Order: sequence, then structure tokens, then C-alpha cells
Amino acid sequence: MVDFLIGLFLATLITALFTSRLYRLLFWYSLNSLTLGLLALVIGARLDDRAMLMTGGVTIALKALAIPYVLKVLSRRFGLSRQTPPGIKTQYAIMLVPAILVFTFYLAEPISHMVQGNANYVAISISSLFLSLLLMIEHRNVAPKIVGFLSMENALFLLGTTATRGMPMLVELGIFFDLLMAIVVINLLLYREEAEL
Amino acid sequence: MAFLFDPLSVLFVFLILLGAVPNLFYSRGYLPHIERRWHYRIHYFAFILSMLGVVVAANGVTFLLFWELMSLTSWQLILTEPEEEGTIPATRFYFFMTHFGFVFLLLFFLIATDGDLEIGFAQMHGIVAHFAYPSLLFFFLLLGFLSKAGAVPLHVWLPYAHPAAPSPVSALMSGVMLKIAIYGMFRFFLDVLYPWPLEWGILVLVVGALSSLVGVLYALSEHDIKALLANHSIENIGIILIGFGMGMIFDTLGLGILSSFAFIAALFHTFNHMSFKSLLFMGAGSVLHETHTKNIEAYGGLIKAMPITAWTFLLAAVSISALPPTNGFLSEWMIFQSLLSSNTITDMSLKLAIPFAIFALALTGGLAIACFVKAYGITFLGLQRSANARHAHEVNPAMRLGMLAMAGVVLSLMLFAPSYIRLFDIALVSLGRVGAYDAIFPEGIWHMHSVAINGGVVSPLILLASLLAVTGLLLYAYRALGVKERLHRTWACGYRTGPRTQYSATGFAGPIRRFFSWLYRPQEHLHRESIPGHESKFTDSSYEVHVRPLFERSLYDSVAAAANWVSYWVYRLAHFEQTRYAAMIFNLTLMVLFSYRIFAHEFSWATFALESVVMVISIKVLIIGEKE
Amino acid sequence: MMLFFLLLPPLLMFVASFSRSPWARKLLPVSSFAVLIPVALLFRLPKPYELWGRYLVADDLNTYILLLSSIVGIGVTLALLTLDRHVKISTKALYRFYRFFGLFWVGLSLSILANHMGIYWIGLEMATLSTVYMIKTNRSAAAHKEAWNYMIVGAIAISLILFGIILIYAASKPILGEQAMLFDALLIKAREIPSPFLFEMGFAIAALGMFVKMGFFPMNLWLAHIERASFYPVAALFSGILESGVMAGFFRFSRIAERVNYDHLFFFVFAYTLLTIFIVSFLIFRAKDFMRLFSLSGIEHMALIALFWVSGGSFAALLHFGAHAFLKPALFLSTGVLESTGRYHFAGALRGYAGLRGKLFWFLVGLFMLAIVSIPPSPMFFSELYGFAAMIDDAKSSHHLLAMLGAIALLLALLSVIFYRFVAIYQSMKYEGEAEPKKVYSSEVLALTIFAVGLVALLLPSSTAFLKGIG
Amino acid sequence: MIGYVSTIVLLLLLAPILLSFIKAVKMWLLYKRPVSLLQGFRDFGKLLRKETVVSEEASAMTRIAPFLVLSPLLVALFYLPPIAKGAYYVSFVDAFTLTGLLALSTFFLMLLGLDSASSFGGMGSSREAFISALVEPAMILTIFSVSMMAGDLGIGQAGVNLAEHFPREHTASFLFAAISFFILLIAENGRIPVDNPETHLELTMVHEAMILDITGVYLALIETAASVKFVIFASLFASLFLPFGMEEAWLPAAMIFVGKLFAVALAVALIEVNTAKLRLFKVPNLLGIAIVFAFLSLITYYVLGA
Repeated sequence: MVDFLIGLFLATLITALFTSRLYRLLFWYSLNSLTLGLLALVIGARLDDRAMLMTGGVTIALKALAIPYVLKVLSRRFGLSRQTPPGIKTQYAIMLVPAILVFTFYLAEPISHMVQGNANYVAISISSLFLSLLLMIEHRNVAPKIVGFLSMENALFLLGTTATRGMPMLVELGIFFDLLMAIVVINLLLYREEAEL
Repeated sequence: MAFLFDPLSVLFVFLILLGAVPNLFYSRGYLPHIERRWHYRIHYFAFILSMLGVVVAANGVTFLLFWELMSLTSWQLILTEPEEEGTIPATRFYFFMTHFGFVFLLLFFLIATDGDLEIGFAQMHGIVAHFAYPSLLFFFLLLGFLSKAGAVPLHVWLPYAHPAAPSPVSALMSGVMLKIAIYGMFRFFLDVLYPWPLEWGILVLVVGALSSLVGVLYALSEHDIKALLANHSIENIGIILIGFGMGMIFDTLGLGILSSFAFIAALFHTFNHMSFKSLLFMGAGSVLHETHTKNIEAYGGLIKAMPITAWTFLLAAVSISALPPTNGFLSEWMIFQSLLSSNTITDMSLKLAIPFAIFALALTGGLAIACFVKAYGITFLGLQRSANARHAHEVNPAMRLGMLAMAGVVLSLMLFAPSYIRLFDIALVSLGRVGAYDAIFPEGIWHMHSVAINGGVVSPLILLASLLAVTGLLLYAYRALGVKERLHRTWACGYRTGPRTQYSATGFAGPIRRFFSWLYRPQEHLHRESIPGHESKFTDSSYEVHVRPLFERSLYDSVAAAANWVSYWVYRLAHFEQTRYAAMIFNLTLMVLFSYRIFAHEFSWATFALESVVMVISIKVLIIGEKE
Repeated sequence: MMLFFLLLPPLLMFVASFSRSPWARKLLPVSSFAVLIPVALLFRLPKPYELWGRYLVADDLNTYILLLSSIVGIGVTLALLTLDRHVKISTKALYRFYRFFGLFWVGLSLSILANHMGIYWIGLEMATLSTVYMIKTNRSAAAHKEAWNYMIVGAIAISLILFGIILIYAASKPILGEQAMLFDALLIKAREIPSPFLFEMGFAIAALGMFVKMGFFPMNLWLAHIERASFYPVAALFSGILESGVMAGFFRFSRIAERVNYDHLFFFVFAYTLLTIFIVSFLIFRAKDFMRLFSLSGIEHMALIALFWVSGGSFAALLHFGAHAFLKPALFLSTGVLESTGRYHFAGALRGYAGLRGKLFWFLVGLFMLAIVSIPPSPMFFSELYGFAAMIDDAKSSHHLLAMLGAIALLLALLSVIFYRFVAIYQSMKYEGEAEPKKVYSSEVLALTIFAVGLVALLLPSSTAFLKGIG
Repeated sequence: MIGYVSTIVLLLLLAPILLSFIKAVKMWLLYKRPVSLLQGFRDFGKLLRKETVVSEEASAMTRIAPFLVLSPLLVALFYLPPIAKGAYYVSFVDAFTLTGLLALSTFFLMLLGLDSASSFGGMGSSREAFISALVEPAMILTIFSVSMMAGDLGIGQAGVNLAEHFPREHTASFLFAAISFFILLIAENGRIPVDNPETHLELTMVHEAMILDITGVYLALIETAASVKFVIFASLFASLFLPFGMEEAWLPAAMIFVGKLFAVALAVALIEVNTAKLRLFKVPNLLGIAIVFAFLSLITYYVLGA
């Protein structure tokens, strides 16, 4: 089940990479967050970790529902462009994504026999970090960059839930708090016409 | 114990005082000429004090502190008159070079003291003896001191910085400050870094020989009187280094007394150079003060208006040209003698190297004479070449007093050479050398012997007395003859002699410049207004020659060009980050993780090659992108 | 309780910024000075002192950093009083600036005092996000663009740090459990970490995030551009406090990494800082305005601090850190005056000041300019001296002395490029160009004086003894 | 002691005669009526009787320099090697002092040339400076080499040593040194092919150009200095490079010595007749030969021991 969700997580992220519409991107992000939340719930249930269950719930509520919605509202209000053509050609992206995956597995190889957990989780987290970065790289518009940043947050969470079996509650709350603050700041920043970056 | 008063320190304190006290008078006279007087006063006295501080410092901290203070105050002193053209770049260069040297001294101290800069020199010797790479320390010291002393190839700042300073400061810097570096060499080579391999001595010798030649050659091509003198400082530092290098070589070969002799020669020349170079700079400063130009071509005939300046300058010029019976001759004689003492050496490489050093020194001597004939003749003799020179007067009493006092120092070095040599001997003995005084003056002070077997002898006092006696007799005879004298204008083949028909400094140095044109690569600027239709007839013509020193062109300019080039490319690279920051971070992360994986975990060439390929592709795709 | 007093001034500032009455602005410097009292108290208390369980623990190191940051904060609030006289800013924007400044300060205090990697990160993120808006106070297109830039680069960097933290946590959780988030616990058990490679990977990623944040290779200019586009107090805050917070984290992380594998850490930091200094020195060679110049030189200093710290010269690093923390904000604040007429001009920037205030101003700025290139007796000089000594000592005990000396030679060559440029700029500021009349306000001079006093205080025997005790 | 003083007097008296002798030989070879050998004295006497015309533009230097040109040379006369064995000589002066004294004289001569503001004077000084700068290293190397072979750096002692133990094993380097020294003799004394003492054509003048504005007693002093300088060089050549004939009693030894001096003069005269004056910028080639021979001499002695 866990592996299945992780696979789904990665799949949604990769799909997001190839999306060229803003709302579709938000949708994939929301799905991505949803899998993450489910993952937390599943692992939390297996470990009987209440904190993690809570985190899962908050993740689903906040990341899968609230943030995509807020972003959608913001994009409407500030008239952000809904066309988000990727800056990197698809041919390159097709090569890059597997390359990143292979690389992260190679990277995680030395730790595979050392920790009790699954080294592949670390590898997948790192690769989703890279993929989110790639998402930021390939778009010049602001909105996809924000989504990229948010999915980076997701990659962190993935690492937190899978590799460490849950971080301290305090940290997770802090991260959520900062996420909210980021949204506020983004809102403030958007108070001007969309910048071409 | 931050301070130390052993004979060597006291000797150099003496040197500084000898150089500074006449300078005080001169400076007093010069002061009305300066706008920012308090700025000048504060830094001037701090400068002198800092020099004293350096020579009496007993540990690394004190030494470096005063050394730096010396650099800073001299830097500010040069900046006393920042409006003058060329001062700002010159000071910048000076400031940079002096800290260039400072850094190496710092490194030396860091290593030689094991990080505890407060230990004394004697303890440093113990640490140095256990250091694995003594040559490294040697190079640190050499770079540190020689950049201050202005030896080739670290000399380029000197002809810029010294002329830019107010004249009393030029005198102090050139006369005294450079000697602080020599003090450092004595202190640290003899006290801390001892003993040496043969190569070190040879290196110092070669640097000295090169400096002396390069200095005098560029002095000859110089039209700025202070730059000319500054170039001569390079030459004289070279001569001192030849003596020092010979001392090191003899010491390595176990010839103790010869080594002491060479060191004494170096010390003696250090003192001599202090005296006559200070005097020369004071003279040049007086001339500059009156004519408001440093261009030697605008002088002429100043001996009539400024007799005291002219005659004291002559004394110094004769002395720096190493003509008997002056002190300059005596020290150079000693250095020659120590070079000649090498006939007892069996080492073949030395046998081949030393004749070259002799040749360099001898050529230097010949060229120095030519150069000072030029400097003196064009400045003080003949007709005034410009209105400025025509309106010149003798300088004020304080400045005159300063020059006369410094002339007194020169004379004292000539007359009391044995006493001075006694002092040098004491200083060297205190550093554990063999005493050489008794060997130099075995039969009283009348004859000065070379300590080598079959070495030469010179009798400065007898020589002086006989020269004075013969000249006096001739003069007396001339008076007795009662010849009538008549004034008449100079005959010039029917033309009227005027300021413009005289030989110029450019012309004077012409033959030598032409002979060394492969080195000088002079840039000639000939400007001529011809009468229309007559190619050979012209109304107006000017000819100028500029020589940019080889080292400056090849070494320094190329470094500057390289820095410019690198910075241009770095800047272009840095501009990627404005638009591709995420991609930069992406690649960076990739690279760091890859490197950790490969270098920190298990290394294999295959993975390394793979990483390189991946990185190159990823950088190409993500950062550089395609041309749009 | 202590924590409350520490956070009171910034919180007060935050609250006061909502009020529109004029006394609110007068309150600011008073409240910022007030922070000195708890910091001073903190110095007297026995260390380590638990401010909030084991989450926030004050030890010598972070008390020192907190002190530096507080002084910088005071200086910046002083200079803020006259911000609206040098630049065009609406009252509303100014108050909003204060609001985020307060938040920023709170975040920074948390991250500096944190003994817990998570809290450290939360504080840092808070500070970073609040600066985004402070940049935006300047209502220019460039500032807007740079605010976005900062938002994204800063967010990536901060995320990398968190990623690294989680990896480190994952590496050490098997032996420490939830305690794996505590710096002190980690430090003690560092050698027993079962998967050093995982730890190192985490450290590398976290360090990477910090280095990006501090503007190390290859992201050298982004910070400079941002500081150029924003108001000068922001730049002062950036270099003085924000980077202090990041640096404090680096100190702690590298101490742990040192125990895991010193060689790896050393070569990583060495290669990184040398590359950084290489790039930065040549960028400085081309810098054309004060902001970028100071920003780049700040990067150089941080690279040196990192280098000294991992070479075992903790005293040198801390001294350099202190000098950097005082000098940089001071200079950034002075750019407000230096560039107030005719931006981007080096020539004559130190001329044209009338009156005692003006004279004091140019004198102090001149001193700072020289101190920054470590001309003795600047604290920078001593820190570099001890830093290089530490590097040599470090090399002496190993078998790669010559390689180390080569690296030092390279470093010196690069530093000399910077040195040359700074001397040229200083001379140009003082002796070239036109003397245009410029206006200096007492608050600015006071701020500079505070920094100057701070610099001198760094050299007092008692403070050097204190710093030596930290290592 | 009497021998010492009379040697000096003899050399002083011979000085003008030698120069006249060269002139006479040249004239004779050119089918002219030779001048009298006493022409030098006649000129000297004539100049003493004339009034001195001093240039308006000149300074005190013109009034002092002539004495300073002559006096070092006169002093140098005292320090020459003895002409006969057992005669008194000054042993404590070495070759550097001697070259120094010669250079001192040249120094003031060059200043004298610059003093009268005439373009000729400057030209002469400039050329003299050029030539003497190149002579200096050759001179020092030569002297170094010879004194090595003689086993003493003192010039008087070296002459005596050479006469007593001629360094047969070092003939090669001895010969090189001799060639070098002879070239220096020509160059320092301003003889053809380096300088032509007889013309007053600006293209060729060196020595004469410097003293173009000197008259009367001053000129007499300078002319004397020139002849004394020649005699110093000739006698140095005679005692260092033709070291024989000293074992005789004083009078025969002196005769031999004078003969040697005339031989040197004759050689100079022959060279003067048979060569053309070199262009100024060809002079370094000649001096280059001297430097090379001096160097060769030293290196051969040092390295090969030959």
C-alpha cells in the first residue's frame, strides 16, 4: 500500500511536470498532496502514531484542498496567465526524468543496507525534490514556480513521513505555519501585475 | 619583552636617527609648501616612530604592528598632495605592494612562531629548525622584505611611489624606509633562519645583480628627477643585496671572516645609501620646490641661483657614483673585494656566477656615473631651460640646514669609516658572526684591507688628503700665476647659444638608450610642423622618448590584463544566475551529491566520467539552454 | 520569562506598527535598546541556560551571536528613523516595514537560540519570508522582481536546509529517537551514527541550502541584486542578522559533521569556499556601486568564516564573524548617505560632508572601508591572522602541508584582488571626484558609532578571552 | 725614495712628449713634416701665458672642474707600479682605487662639458658617458683577472709580482687581458678609432667637444690631464703586460721602461694611421670585444687555469 502510494506520488509529480495549463497543474498538485496525506495516514495507522495521523489529516485539508483553491482564487483575482508552456523541450524532459531517478537510486545505494527503513524512500524523496526543482526551472511564469515550491514542500514531507517515520509534531506544525505565511506573502507579492521572471 | 636593544637594533636606530634628524629640519622648511599640515605632521612623526619600532621589536606581534604602521603612515604621507597627477594610482600601487609583502611576512611569522606571535626571535629559531620546508620560509621572507626594499622584480612600485610623496618623505622613504627591509633581512636571516644552503645566497646574489642593473638602466632613461633617484634606490638595494648574498655564500662555505666582511660591506652600503640618497632627494626636493616641476628637461643653470643645493647635491652625486674618496666608493670597494675573494672558492657554479655579478656591478658603476652626470649636469649646469628655472632662488634656511646636516652625515661616513665599521662589526659579532674589524684595519685606521688572501687595500684618508693637497697646490699655483679672466659668451659655431640649443637629458642619454634599445623598447614621439612645400624646413618640432620598464610591461600589465579577462568571464557566468537560479541550484545539488557519492563513498574512474558527462549535459540543457 | 524579554522588543515593534500615532515611531529605538538588557543578563547566567526546555538553549556561542544581532538590530532601527529622508517611502509602507521587521527579528532570535533543528529552521523560514516583504517596500519594478527572486531562491534554499535536516534526523533517529533533532544530543552521539553516508548527504544538502542563502558559489550575485533593489536597511539586516542566523546553523551543523568525517567536511567546505572566493573576488573587481560591492565582500567574509571554522580556527571565525556583523551593516547603512546624491559613484563619495557630524561620518566610513580589507588593527586583520594560523596548524599536523600552503597562496592571491580594488575605491572616494554637499543625520552617526564601539570592543582582552573560550 | 720621485717627474715630463710622439709618427707616415716632440711643452707654455676666457653662461663649475680633472690623475701617478726592482712604490693602493680616480677625473670632465651651455659640450659629455660606462666593466674584469694572476690586488704589488714570477701557466688568460686592456687604453684616451683628438668636426668629436669652450690655463690643465692619463695607461700596460726589464739597476730599468712606453705609443700611432674612426654606435662593438676578452681571460683563468 505504502509503495503504491509513493508510486502514485511520483506519478502525479511527473505528470505535473508535463502539464501546460495552470488549473491542470493545480489539480495535479492537489492529487500529489492527497497521496501524501493518505501515505501519512496509512503509515500513521500502521505505526499507531497519532501525530502522524493528524499530520495526514491537516495535509489533506490544507494542501490538497485549501492551497490549490486559494491559488486558483488568487490567479483569478490577479489575472495570472493560464497558459504555462514549459521552457524545456519535452524531448529533454523525457530524458531528464529517468536520469534523475536513476541517479538518486545510485546515490541511495550506499545507505540501502545501513538503515532499518527502506533506502528507496530516501531516493524517491530526493528525486521528487529534483523533480520539483525541475518544475520550477521549466516555467518562467510565477504561478508554476509557486506550485514547484509547494511540491518541494511535499517532497520534504514525503521524506519526513517515509524515511524517518514521522518528524516531531512541533516541526510539522511549524512547517505548516510557515507554509501559511508563505501563502500570505505570495498574496502580498501578487499585488502587482504578474512578473515575468 | 616587546622591545629589544641588541647591537643590531641599536645600529639601525642610529641609522634611522641619522636619516631622520636632518630630515626634520628640511621638513620644517618644506612645511609651508604643504596644505594639509596637521595631516602631514601626524603621519610624519608616526612614520619615524614606526620605523624605530620595527627595528627594536623583539617579537612578531610588535614587529608586524610597527611594520604595518610604517606602511600605513607612509601611504598617507604620499597622499599628502592627492591633487597631483598620478599620485592616486601610485599610492594605490604602493599600498598594494607593501601589503603584498606584509602578507608573506605574516605567513612567515605564523609558521615560524607556531601561531604564538609573542615569542622572541631566539625561540623562533628553534621552531624554524624543525620546519619541514625551510626554503618556503626563505621565500616568504625574501618576498616580504624585497617587496619593501624594491628589488627586482618587486620594484615596479618604487619609481611611482617615491616621486609622488612630498620631498622630505621621499628622502625618508628612499633613504631610510628601504633600509628597514635590509634590517629585516639581517635580523631574520642571521638570527632566525640560520644556517642556509648555498642556493639561497646565490639567489640573493642574482636578485641583487639584476636589481642593480635594472635600476640604473631605468634611471638613465628617466626624465623625472625623483623617479630617477627612485630607480637608483633599486640599484643601490641591488648592490646591498650583492654584498648580503656574498655574505650568505661565504657563510655556507664556512669562510667566516669573508662572510663577515661581505655583511659589513652590505651594512656600510646601507648606511651610505641612506645618507646620499636622502641628500639627493632633499636636493631634488629643493629644486622641485623652486621650479614646481619634476621634469629634468625644464631645469638648468640652477647652480647659480641655488649654490648650497647644488654643491651638496654634487657631493651626494659623487658619492653615489662610487667615486673615490667618498663613502660610496668605500662600500662599493668592499663589495667588490668580497666578490673578488671568491677565487678561493672551488664550487664551479659559483666560479661561473660570480664573474657575472662582478660584470653587472661594474657596468652598474659605469652607468651610474653617466646617470649622475646627466642628472647633475642637466639640472644645475648650463642655461635655464624654462621660466620656472629662471625664477628659482635658494631655498629657505631650514631646508638648507637640513641639506647641510645630511651632507655632514655623508662626510662623517667618509671620514669616520673605521668607526662605523667598528659599529657594524659589533652588531655582527652580537649575532654570532666572526669579528672582522681587526682584519680590516690591522694597522690602524689609515689602511683598509680586504680580508681575503692577497686582497686589496684602500686608504681613504690618505687618498682624500692627497687629492685635497694636489688640488690645493694646483689652485694655489693658478692664483700665483695671476691669470686675467674675461667673460664672453659661449662659442657655438656662429649661432647664438640659448637654452634651446643645449643638450637635453633625452639627448644625453641617447647613445646609451640606443645601445640598450632591445631592453628599453623606447616609444618615440616626433612631432614636426613643416612649412608647406618644404619637407626639411619646419617651424616647430618636438621629440620625446618614453620608456616603459620591461617588468611593468611584461609582468604587471599582463597580470592586470589577466585579472580583467577573468573578471569579464566570471561576470558573464554570474549573469546566468539572474534568470536561471533554480537551474543553477539544481545542477549544484546534483554535483554536490554526485561528488559526495563518488569521492566520499567509493571512487572509480568510470563513475567519475559518468558524472562528468551527466553534469555537462545537464548544465548545457538547463543553464545554457538553446539560442533563441 | 527570559525568552519573553528577549522577544518583547520585536513584538512591541510588531504591535506598535499597527498604531498610526507618532509616538509609535519614537518607541522603536527605545524598544530595540531594551533588548540589550536581557542579552546582557543572558551573558551573566550560567551556560548552557535553558530558555524553553531543551528547544531553546543559550550557550556562549549563540549568546554571542544574539548580542551581535541585537546590536545590529539597534543600529538598523536607529537608521530607520531617517529612512524616509533619504528615500521616497509612504508612511503606510514604512509601518508595514516595521511590522515585518518585528517578525523578522522574532524569527531570527528563535533560530539563533534554537537547540532544535526544527525550530532553527522555522525561525529561519519566518525571517526569510518576512524579508520578502521588506524588499517589496521599495515600490519599484526592480524591487518587485527581486522580491520574487528572493521568494523563490530563498524558499528553495530554505527547503534544501529542511531536507538536509530531515535526512540528518533520519540518519540519527535510530540511536537518538526524537532527540535526534537536538543539536547538543547529536553532537554527543555523532560518532555513533549508524549511517554516516546518509548523515553526510543530509549535511551536504543542508549546507548547500545555507551556502545558497549566503550567496556562495555559484549564486553570488543574486543577493547583491536584491540588496541593490531594496532599501539600504534591508541590506544591512540581510548581511548583519539574517546571514548570522544562517551562519549560526552552519557552525552547529559543521561541528557535528566534523565528528562524523572531518576529511569529507573539510574538503567539501574548502572546495566550496575557494570557488566562492574566486568568483567573488573577480566580481568585486568589476563592482560599480556600493551595494553590490559590500554585498560581495560580505560573501567573501562569510566564506572565510566558514573556512576558518572548519579549519579549527573557531576563535578566528568568531572574531571574523563579529567584525563582519558590525562592519557590513554599518557600511550598508552608510550607503544611504553615500549614495543619496548621485548613485553609483565611488569618486568623491567621502567628500562634501560639513560639520562635526559630517566629519565623524566620513571618518568612520573611511575606517570601516579600510577595516574591511583587514588593515591592522582592524579585528578582521586579527581574525584572518589567526585563521590562517589555524589553517597552517591544521595542515602541519597532516601530510598535505604543501597542498594547504598552495591553497593559502591561492586564497591570498584572490584576497589581494579584493584588497587592490578596495584600496582603489577608498582612494577614489576620498581623493577624487567632486565634493557634493551631503546630509548626515545624528541617528545615522550614532548607529555608526555604535558599530565602531562594537568593533573596538571585539578587540578587548576580555572579549577575545571570551571568544577563545567558545571554540 | 729618490727613484720614486724621479719616476713621477719622469712620467710627468714624458707625458706631453708621448702624445707629440704619436702625432709625429702619424705625420711622418702620412708624408707630412713631423711635429717636434716638444710641441706639447710649447703648447703648454703658450696656454699659460694667455688670458682665460670664461663663458658667460658657465658657473663656478668651470672654474673648479679643470683642477678636479687633473688632480685625481696626478694622485694616480703616485700609485703606479715601480719601474725598477727594489724601488719604492706605494703598495697599499689597489686597482679599484686607480680606476676610481680615473673615473673621478672623467666625471668632472663631463660636468665641465655640460657647464657652458654649448650643444657641443653636451654632445661630448653624452658620448663620453656612453663610452666610459662600457669601459668600466671591461676595466674591472681585466684588472681582476690580472691581479688574480699576479696574486695581489694591489696595483704596485701586482706589477712587482708579475715581474718576479711571470705566470707562464696562465699565458692564455694573460694574453686576453692584455688585448682587452689595450683596447681600453685606446678608448679611455680618446684615440682613433674611438675618438679623433685632432679634428674639431662635430660628428667625430668626443673629448674635444667637451673642452671646446675652455681656454688658457684651464685648457692647459685639461691637456695636461689628457697626457697624464695616457701616460698612466701606458705605464700600466708597460708594467703589467710587459713585465720585464725590472731586474736592472734603476737607470737601465728606467731606459727600458721609457722604451716600453714609446713602444706603446708607437703601437697606438700605427693603429691610428691604419684605421678609420668608428661611428659612435660602432664603438660598443669594439668595447664589446674588450669586455669579451676580459671575461674570457677571467673565465679561462678560473675554469681552465690556463
